[in-house]
Order: sequence, then structure tokens, then C-alpha cells
Amino acid sequence: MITADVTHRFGGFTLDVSFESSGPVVGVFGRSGSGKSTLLSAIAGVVRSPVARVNVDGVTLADRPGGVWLPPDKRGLALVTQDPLLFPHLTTRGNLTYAPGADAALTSDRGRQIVDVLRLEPLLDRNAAVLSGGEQQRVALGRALLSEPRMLLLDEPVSALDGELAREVLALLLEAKTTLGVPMLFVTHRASELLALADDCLVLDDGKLVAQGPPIDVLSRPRDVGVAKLVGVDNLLRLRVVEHDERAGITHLDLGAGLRLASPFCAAPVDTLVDIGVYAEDVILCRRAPDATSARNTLAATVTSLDAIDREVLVGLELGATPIRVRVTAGAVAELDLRLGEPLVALIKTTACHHLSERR
Amino acid sequence: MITADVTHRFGGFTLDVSFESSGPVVGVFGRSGSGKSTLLSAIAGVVRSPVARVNVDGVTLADRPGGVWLPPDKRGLALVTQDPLLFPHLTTRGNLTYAPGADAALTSDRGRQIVDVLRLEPLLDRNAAVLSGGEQQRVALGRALLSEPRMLLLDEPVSALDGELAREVLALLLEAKTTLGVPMLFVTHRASELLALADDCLVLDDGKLVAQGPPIDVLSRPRDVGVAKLVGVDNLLRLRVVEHDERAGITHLDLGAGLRLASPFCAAPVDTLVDIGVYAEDVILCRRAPDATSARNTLAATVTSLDAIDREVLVGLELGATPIRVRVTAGAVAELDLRLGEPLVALIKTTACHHLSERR
Amino acid sequence: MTNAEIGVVLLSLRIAALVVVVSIVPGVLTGWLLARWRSPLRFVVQGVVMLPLVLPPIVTGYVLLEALGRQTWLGRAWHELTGTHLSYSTTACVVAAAVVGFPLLVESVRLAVLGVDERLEVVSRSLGRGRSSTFLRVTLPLALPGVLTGAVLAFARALGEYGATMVLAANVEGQTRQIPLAVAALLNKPGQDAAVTRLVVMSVALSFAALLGAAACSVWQRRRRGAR
Amino acid sequence: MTNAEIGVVLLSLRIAALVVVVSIVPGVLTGWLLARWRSPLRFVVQGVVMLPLVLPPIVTGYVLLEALGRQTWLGRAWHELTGTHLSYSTTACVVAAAVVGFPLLVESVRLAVLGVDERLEVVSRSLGRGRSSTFLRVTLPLALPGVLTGAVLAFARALGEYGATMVLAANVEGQTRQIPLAVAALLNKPGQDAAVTRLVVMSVALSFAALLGAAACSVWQRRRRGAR
Amino acid sequence: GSGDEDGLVVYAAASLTDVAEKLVGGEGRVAVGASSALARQILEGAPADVFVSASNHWVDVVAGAGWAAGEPRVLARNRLVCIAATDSALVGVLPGDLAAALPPDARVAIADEGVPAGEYVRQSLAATGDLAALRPRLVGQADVRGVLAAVAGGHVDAGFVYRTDALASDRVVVLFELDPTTHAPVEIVGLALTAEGVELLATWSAVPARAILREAGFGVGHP
Ligand SMILES: Nc1ncnc2c1ncn2[C@@H]1O[C@H](COP(=O)(O)OP(=O)(O)OP(=O)(O)O)[C@@H](O)[C@H]1O
Ligand SMILES: Nc1ncnc2c1ncn2[C@@H]1O[C@H](COP(=O)(O)OP(=O)(O)OP(=O)(O)O)[C@@H](O)[C@H]1O
Ligand SMILES: [Mg+2]
Ligand SMILES: [Mg+2]
Repeated sequence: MITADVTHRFGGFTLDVSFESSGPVVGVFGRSGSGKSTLLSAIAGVVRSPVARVNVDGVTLADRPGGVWLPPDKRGLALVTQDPLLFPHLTTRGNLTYAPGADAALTSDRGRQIVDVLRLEPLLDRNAAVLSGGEQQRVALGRALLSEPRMLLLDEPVSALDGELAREVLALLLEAKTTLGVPMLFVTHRASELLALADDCLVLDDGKLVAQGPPIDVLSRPRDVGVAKLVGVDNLLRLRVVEHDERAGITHLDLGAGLRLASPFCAAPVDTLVDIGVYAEDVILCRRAPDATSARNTLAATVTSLDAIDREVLVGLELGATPIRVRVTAGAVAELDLRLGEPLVALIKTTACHHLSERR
Repeated sequence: MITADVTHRFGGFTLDVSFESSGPVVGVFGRSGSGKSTLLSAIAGVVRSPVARVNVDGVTLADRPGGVWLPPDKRGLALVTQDPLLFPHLTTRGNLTYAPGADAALTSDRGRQIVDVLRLEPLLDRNAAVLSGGEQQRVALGRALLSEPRMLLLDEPVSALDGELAREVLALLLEAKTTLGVPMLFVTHRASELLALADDCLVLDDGKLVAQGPPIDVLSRPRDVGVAKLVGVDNLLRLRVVEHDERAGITHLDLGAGLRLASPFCAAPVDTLVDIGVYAEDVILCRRAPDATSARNTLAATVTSLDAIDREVLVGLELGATPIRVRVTAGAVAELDLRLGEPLVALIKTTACHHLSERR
Repeated sequence: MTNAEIGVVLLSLRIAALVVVVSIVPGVLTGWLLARWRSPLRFVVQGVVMLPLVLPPIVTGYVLLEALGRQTWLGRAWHELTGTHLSYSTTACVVAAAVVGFPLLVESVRLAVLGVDERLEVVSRSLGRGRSSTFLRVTLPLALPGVLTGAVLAFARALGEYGATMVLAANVEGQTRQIPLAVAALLNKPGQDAAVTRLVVMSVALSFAALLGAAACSVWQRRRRGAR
Repeated sequence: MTNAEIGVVLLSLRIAALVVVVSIVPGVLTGWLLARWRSPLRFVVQGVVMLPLVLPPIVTGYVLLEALGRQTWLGRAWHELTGTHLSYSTTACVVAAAVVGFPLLVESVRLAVLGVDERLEVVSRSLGRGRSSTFLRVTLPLALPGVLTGAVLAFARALGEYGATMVLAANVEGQTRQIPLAVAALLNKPGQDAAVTRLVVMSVALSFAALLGAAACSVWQRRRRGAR
Repeated sequence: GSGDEDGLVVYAAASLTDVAEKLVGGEGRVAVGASSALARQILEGAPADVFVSASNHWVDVVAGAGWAAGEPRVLARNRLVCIAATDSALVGVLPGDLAAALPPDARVAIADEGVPAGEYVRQSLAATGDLAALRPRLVGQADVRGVLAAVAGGHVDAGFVYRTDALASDRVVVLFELDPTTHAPVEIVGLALTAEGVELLATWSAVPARAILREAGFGVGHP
């Protein structure tokens, strides 16, 4: 359980965030420069914000201007900054055992597990200043975990780690949360990390909280263009409302060239524009329209581009007059024999069309 | 066209890499601490390696111990380090125009495009020392691009950027490669970046070059346990050879409990153990075995775990006595009504089973 | 070297060493304060600390004598405590040299602390180490080159201190006659150039040894942390 | 203040300012060299630089007199070049004070350069800036607090310099009699305490002004780069 | 002066600062310092026209090195006295009783070895047999002005200075004079180093100059 109410100004930038979350793991998501790191610093108490009310599990750590201001070392919040900031005059071991009591923690079973997962064993007696980027990030994380904090504040804890290691470190954090009950506030840029680890998710934009909720909700049903852009909803469409079918719970939107898209019912009047988000994965491609399908939208489409990315292919389509992107596997491309200019059928479920409320 | 032959020692770590690549964009892939950053430093000439032969597009930049050693400022290789290392006493603009000639470059069309894609406009007159992590990374990249180098050396250039921005920055780099013909050597942890940008790929492990080739080959057909682990092949199986079927080009492997896996033919004698990699995405799950399928392996399986990660679900299966992981969409889970302990059928194409040569 | 000269050199060494011992703690604390304290008041403190540098040494000597002489409150308190007079004693030599060398120590420490990344101190605090623990475990070790330089400068300055010492401690054989006082006395007489040279060479050798000791110390610290 | 005193103060100010002007470039270069040069030979250079600190000032004065006096090769060369004698002139005051203050300047710069992240210099090189351009654009601005501190220390030390100046420049009214020499002369006369106090206060005020100027300069630099 | 554009330069011992400046008046400038330092500077070619010292010692060295433009000339004589603070309990003490009259941890200031005043006093104390008893109490000062300041400030119990110095301060009293027969005569010696210096030195035998010296407490006239 964490509640925080923070206002902090830097020149032109103002962070003004107030939230309450039952956690235990809260993800912080937002574009570069949106104030994620600043929020963590303010909660950790390492910057003095004019307004800062922070309460973790019922303990008031700060209440300004109310007059309460625990110094950072009394808060028990281990902050792992974006830059690992290891103590350059100490070895890895020296860094890991830096916090009071961490000496004992390192030799405990738990400590050994941390060292193991973070692969710190071969680094223990190396000078921290000469470690590689990823090694430093792991040591910083280990140092924070071994300080046995009341709460962990993690700023992109796995950004410098490769896929395998990142997965394992996330698993370690997940375990810390479940077996030790350490609550966390962590910043990430990747939706997958959020989904894997967070129970609750804050989305920041330009210093403001623009969304909060379970990650799956925030990510899969973004209610906001900003959030949708952020989480990578691939198709953001601005379409005209053609007609409402209240009974069926459907609003029909104009795709141009006579094509219509059935979307969930919305209140926007006919002929106004609405914003719709469609994930590239949620579009199914077929050579011919299937006989029977649960998908309400069976739309004629033309292939306009094919880009291989990773083991997937991004297919550009024209639906009526509207371009959309669809992500399919390389196998599907071969199977469907996709080529530029080919006609196709795109299947889109009504529920895959997300209405977005416009901001700004 | 870049050729490099570098040997560098740090205490217990030795980098010893020799490669030749026609580029123009060479990706460097490898686990944390494998020597990627060291390789870049050696090529840039910012560390003095005992052996260092570097030749870019026919220009010899270093030939030690042969006696040639261009200082870093004469090499024309812009190095973007993992830590952005902005000049803290300058503004963003001061950093961007730091290199000789960068002043003019900034005001050119190209310069304006760089500023645009990297979203540097609002940062131009801010002090570089107070930028956020992602902002710093963008400025460092812009600074290098504006120095109009002979070649770019990029160390995880988008690790601190969110999905959308990372995609755009990669597109910018792609364009730099195609329109300006700037060759690049770039380090990354993410397969998708490699696939999007690199023409050639080096895989490092423990200071050695363990694989080189087009990214798609190296990533999708890893020939090596190390590489497979690295690129995230989810199932690494060590199975006993049961029998060979040379005509069909198949080697049957023992999954335990009487089950067999048909894999591409390999030379390993019967009863020896071989390593097989299977991507979690390459396994198809069905309620019942289909009537006809191109997949040679139609295997009875039991669900042992279900973990939601991202908008996907990782399904743990027991195939005979062998545990494997399969990645499916949340939709599929609902559709198939997957539950723990349920029996299922797993379809695996023979070609989805990758033989890995054992190293170490 | 004559026995008297050896005595002079040993006394000098003792005084310079005591200067370092006595001033290192206040010097480091003051330097730290000046580096980290944001208040404009710090300039006043800095100005006061720098006084002995800018004052002609004789003036510093007279100021100290006025403050610590046996007629003064402080001088009497010292007499009560120790039974001896502060002025014209070895202690006076130490005080004079310590005061004159203090700005050098403080400014060295200040500069070195300015070079320590404050974010490391922030991390230390967030890991549960208080202000003083952070100072001892992070700031001080990282500022060590400055502390060592400051100590060497103060040591060297003590070996060369004449003006303030002459006034506060005067030239009392065996008690206050360190190298510069002895040299001054010798220079007053013609034909003592050889003795002067011997003493000066010793003084240079001592400070060079201190310099090398400090260098070794910082190399050792860097070696210990396995850096390049 | 009498006209003579004003003259003394102005002379002091001129000398101290000249000391800074003359020694800043070699001081900064030497400090940089000592910070970045890996060879053990640097300790020898450092030892030599530190000599004027450890030598009793009078001895420094005599060494300089031996080197630059009218009878010497250097002294004659100077006379050839300028038509004036180096010793016993205002120039001699500047030389004496510059030599005595040099170690303070050098050590300040050295410490500050040690605090500059070498990786920034590496980045600068890789962006196509050569060694000297990197020094001017990266190292020097980042080491500015040390350069300023060094300049202030050298300035203050020049204001307080007595021993070496007295020997090399002698105490000649109007030409070499700066504040400390004037104070010494006044102390030799009875009943001049008020004049001594006036001069000392002026000297303190000058150095405090220098301190504030340097602080303003570094605040301005920090402000210009918009830091916290 | 000696090749210098702007007037004569007189090098005078520190203890003569005041009187030297008065003697020179507007005709030149005075450089003051320890006799030893001045002499060494002259030996190094300092642009001095006249060297005024409180002892023959360094004058002989300078003359011996060939820098003299004339004969050394005794300008005045001085005497040595023992002084104490005006409120001192020592007032009235007899020369031989000083050591015994001093309180247990008392200090006696004396000009340093090599400084003329210091040498004369040590000579005298040795001759009267008081040196051994006083030696542990002696506090060497850079010059007689240092002795005077230490006594006047109450930092020492007694000190030995020239009579002229004692007269210049109202915070000290003379306890007794040292017997002039127990030490070499205290002579203020002038040495001309240039032709202009010879002329200047000659004027110091004239009446106005002698008045200045006498006013300062020096003994003038023919021995
Ligand atoms: N000390 C400071 N002074 C002035 N501005 C600052 C300071 N620290 C941060 N900022 C600005 O405040 C904004 C928010 O910064 P913050 O570091 O919180 O962003 P972030 O969300 O962590 O971004 P990123 O994902 O790039 O790390 C940025 O625009 C940044 O430039
Ligand atoms: N200056 C140094 N002194 C000693 N060892 C070093 C030094 N620099 C790097 N190393 C070691 O060399 C190895 C390779 O480091 P490098 O930075 O090249 O790794 P990397 O592949 O870039 O890893 P990461 O992905 O974590 O950044 C690491 O084990 C590191 O600790
Ligand atoms: Mg951040
Ligand atoms: Mg790296």
C-alpha cells in the first residue's frame, strides 16, 4: 500500500502526481522525459520537493508542507537509479554489502540466491568501476535487494540486460515480491515487463498521471491517445461515425471506399470523428473470406508493404481508404503467399477496436 | 567494409576477436560482459590494445604491432558509449555541435531531421547534465550523427528509449545507412533491433567471436547453445538419439515415456545425446490431433503451468518426460480452454527443431 | 651533520607531523563543509580560513600571540590545563604552522569533494547510511587524493614556516628551533652556507618523502580497488 | 589612509594581479600534466614544483637571487632584453610571489583535473577533437573551480608574501614595498599600529574580493549551464 | 644611485628604520631588513648607495668583497638595556640578580644569534657569568623590535634591546643598562657603496643629522 502526492518543478518541467495504490508491485510507464525518475527521487526523498506526501504501508515517510520529512536513509526505500552509480572505490562485494546489515544478508540463503540469479559470483572481487554496463546494473540491483528495504524503487532495472538475463531478473523480482512481500515501484519502457511484474500501473505523461490501473487494462484497452502511442498500439485510426446500432452494441465507422468498421458502441454523434486503436496482432488475414466467423469485420484489403522485423512480418494494408498495419509470422507470409498488391481479407473482431478518448 | 583484429586483456578477461564484414551495418550481440563494449573501444582507438588491426572502407586506422596507430580523433569513428557521457558543462546544443563542423551540420536539412526524430528541439537550450536518461541517450546519438563520421560505433543506442521512440530512432539509423551510406557497428541485446537494422551480425561470448552471419540466420538457426540461450530459444532440450531415417532426412529423438521427436537428420550416433532448440512460438497446440497436418510431430502433452506474460501466455507442457514451454496468445488459451493437468496435442514441425553444436 | 642539526631536523619533522595530525580532522571537515554547504555564508567561512594565507606571516604571528599569549584568556586556560605556557613552546610551533597551512589543507579537500559525484552520496543515503556514515564511506575515500595532497601541502608548509612561528614560538633551542628558524639564524652570520645547505637539503628530502608517501598511498588505494 | 599607504596597497594589488596573469598558463598546464601523466617521473616534477612551499621563504629568496641576480647569466639576459634589472624591481616582487604561489596553483589545478571524468575526454577525442582542443573544450572548463581556487590562492599568497620578496626584491619604498614589506617596516617603528592595521585590513579585503570574484565566476559558469 | 634612475637607495638595518628614513629625507629611498640579508643582497649586486648596519660585522664582509666606495664610518653609538613591562615586578632589579629574580617559568627575550644585538648581549652575559643561568629562559627573536614587542605585549618577563628602542616605547621600562665594557662597542656603521653614497654619507656628519640621531637616543659625537 503506497500513497504519494508529489509536486516538483525543474525549470520548465513540473511533476504533479498524486496516486494511491495497493500494489504490491506498481509499474511506472511513460515516455522519455515524462518524469518517471523524478517521481522515484521524490518518493525516495533524495530531492526536496515543495509538496511531498509519501506513505508506505501506513508509515508516513514525508508530509510536506505538513512538516514531516524523513531523510532518505530513514525511509528504507532502496533506490536503484537509471545510471547504476556503483561506488567506484569498492569492489562488487563492497557494493553489495554496503547497506547496514547487508553483510549478513549476503551470506544468507537469500543472498546466495540473489548472487546466483544476478550472476554476480565471478564479479565479487572485481572493482566496481571497471564492470561492463550490464554487470553494473546487476550489481546495483543486488545492492538494493540486499539492503532489505521496506520498498524497492527501481528505475529501468533490466534495460541493459539481454533477454535471457532480463527474464531471470524479473523472475527474481517476482519472487522477492511473493516470498518476501517486498513492495516495489518500478519504471520500465517495456510493456512485457509491466505485464510480467506489476499489479498496478501508473502512466505518466509530461509530469502528470494520465492513467492508472492493472497493466493488462491500461495496456490492452488504452483510453487515451497518449497511452496508446506509448504502449505501441500500432494502428491509431481517426474515423467518421456512420451509424449506431445500439441493440447490437455496435458503432459503425467509415473506412472510406464504402467499407465500414464495426466497433463497440460509443456515444459520439454520427458524422463526428472518433479515435480507434487496433493492435497489429489482432487482425487476422485470410486469402478468402471464411464461411462463418465470429469476427464482425470481414474486410477486403490490399497489401501495400511487407517488412520483416524479428521473426515477424509487418504487413501494410489498405482497408478501403485507410492504411493499417498487421503483424503476422514469417510462416504465415509464406503460407498465405503474401505479395505486394495482392487482394486479401482482413478479419477484425469488434472488441479488438479500442475507442480512445482524445487528450490535448 | 570493415576488418578488425583485436586482442585486449583486462585482468581475467581477454577479448580476442577477428572479423571481416562487408556491412554496411554490423550488429554485435552477446551476453552481458562478453566484451561488446570493449570491442567498440578497441576499434575506436580509445583503449590501446596490444594487437589492433582496424581497417574501414580500405583505410587502415590501426595496425599494431605493425606500427600504425591513428589517434581516436583522426579515425572519424563516432563512438556512442553505453553511458551517454554528455559534456555536463554544455547545453544540448553545445553537445550536438561539439564535433568539428557539427555547427553547420545542425542547421542543414539532415541536422534538422536528426533533431526532429530524436525530439531534441525542446532540449536544445537545456543544460545537458540535467536531462533524463532517455533524453541523454538521444543527445549522445545526435551528437555522434552530427559529427558526420566515417563509421558509427553505437553501444546499445536505444536501450533507454521507449518502444515508439526506439522504433523511430532505428528508422533514422536505417535511413542514415541507406541515404548517407554511413556504415555502423552497433551493440544490442534485442534480436528485433538486430533484425531491423543489421546486415551482418557478430555474436560474442566471453571475449570470443562465436558466430557471424546475416542476423536472420544467426538468430533463427542458432548453431550453438550459447547463441541459442542468448537469442532466447525457449526450449533447449538434451535428448538421446533413438534412430536415424536417412532417406526421410530425419533423426528420431527420445522424449521419454515412449514419445519420439522427429528432428532434421544429424550425424550423431544412436544413443548419444544431442542438443535441440525449439522456439516457444513454433509449437502449435490443439485439443485433438488434426486429421492431416504437415507437422511430423503430433505429440500427446499435459499442461503443467500457465503464466501470463504480456498479451501472451507461456504454457508449460510435459511431452513424454520432457518439459517444454509454448507461447500462445491469451485468446488461444480461452479458445482452447487450457487448464492445468489437461491433456492436449502439440504439433511441432521437424524444421522447428534446431540442432545445436555443443560448445564449452 | 652536527648533532645540533640533527636535533633541528628531528624537531622539524615532529612539528610538521604534528601539524598534519592536529589539522587533518578539522581541515577535512571544513573542506567538506565548504564544498557541500549551499549557504552564501560559506564565503565568509572560506574567507576566514584563507586569512593566514593572505596575511603577512608576521602579522599572523602577532594575531596568534595576542590570542594565545600568556596574558590572554585562552593562554591562561591552556596554562591551567597543561601547566605550561603555549607561547614559545613546541606546541606554539605546531599551532603557528597548522594555522598557516590550514587554508592549503582545506582548499585541497574542498576541491576534491567538489569532484565527488553527489549522486553517489544520494545512493548511499537511500541505502540506509546516514549523513556521517556516507561521508566516511563514500565522500572521504573518493576525496582521498585531495586529503593526501592537502596533508602534504600542510606538511611541506610546516617545514618551511618561518614568519608566524618566529613571533609565536620564537627561537628557543631544542624547543622551537626548527629548520627555518635555524636557517634564519645561520644566515645572520657570514660563512655558514654549508650548514644552511645541509638543513635545506634535509627539509627538501623530508617533504619529497611525504610527497612520495602520499603518492604511494593513493596508488595503493587505487590498486586495492583494482582500477586501471 | 595616507597617500603612501594607498601607493603600497595599489602596488600590492598590481603585483598580486600580475602574479596571477603570469603564472596561470604555466600553472594550469603543469597541473594538467601532473594529473594526466602516468610516468613516475611526474613525482620528480611535482617535487620540484613544491619546493618553494617547503623551503623557508628566505631560502627561496636566496635561491632566486643566485639564479636571477645581476651577476648571473639569467639576470644579464634579462638586462639585455629589457634594459632593466630584474632583482630589486617590481618585477622581482612578481617573480618571488609567483614562485612561492606556484605550488598552490598547480596543486589546485591538478586536483580539479583529477576530478574530471577521463571518459569525457575519450568521447571528445572520438568526436574528432584533438588533444589540445579536448583540453580547452572539456578538461579546462570542467576543472574551472580548481583553476579559480588556484588563482585565488596564488593571489592571496602574493598579497602575503614576505620572505622571498624581501630577499629578491628588497624592501624599497614605491618599487618593491608591498603590504607585507611595508608592515614589516612599520613594525620596526614604534607606534605605527594603526597604519599596520589599515594595511592588513586592506590586504584582507583584497583577497576576500578575489575570493568572491572567483565564487561569482564559478556560480556564473554553473548558472550559464543551468545546473541545480 | 648606482645606475638607477630614481634617486639614492639606502640599505639600513631594521632597527634603524625610523632614523634612517629621517636621515635620508626626500633625497632617496630606504630599504630595510636584517643586516645579513642586506649585505647578501649587496654582494649580489643590489643597487644600494649606502649600507647602514648596526655592527661592523657585515660591513666588513661587504667592504672585503670590494663593494665599498669609501671607508666605513661610525655614525653613532648605542647601548644595550634590559627592559620589562611598565608594571613589572622586576623593576629595581640589579644586573646580576635578574636570573634569580625571575619567576619560575619566566621568559627573557633576546635578539637571535647572528643579529648584532643578540651577539652583543650574549657576549655581555657571558662576560658577567649570567648566561648559563639565563640560557634556558632565553627566547630568540628575529630582531630587537621583536624583543620590544614581546616585552611590551607582556609575552615575556624581560628582554634585551638597544636603549633607543626602549625609549621609543612607553609600555616598557629600563631595568638596567648592560655594562658597555662587557661587549664590543655598539656602533652604527655607514658604508658608501657608490660615489653618490659617499656624498650622502658625508652629510650625515653634519649638525641636522646628528640632531636626528641624538633625538632618537643614539650617542653621537666623538668617542
Ligand atoms: N535536475 C534537473 N534540472 C532540470 N530539469 C530536470 C532535472 N532532472 C530532470 N529534469 C527534467 O525533467 C523532466 C523529467 O525527467 P525524468 O528524469 O523524471 O524523466 P524520465 O521519465 O525518467 O525519462 P527517461 O525515460 O528518459 O529516463 C525531463 O524533461 C528532464 O530533462
Ligand atoms: N577497465 C576494465 N578493467 C578491467 N576489466 C574490465 C574493464 N572494462 C571491462 N572489463 C571487463 O571486461 C569484460 C567485458 O566488458 P564489456 O564492457 O566489453 O562487456 P559488454 O559485452 O559490453 O557487456 P554489457 O552488455 O554488460 O555492457 C567484463 O567482464 C568487464 O568486467
Ligand atoms: Mg528516467
Ligand atoms: Mg557494454
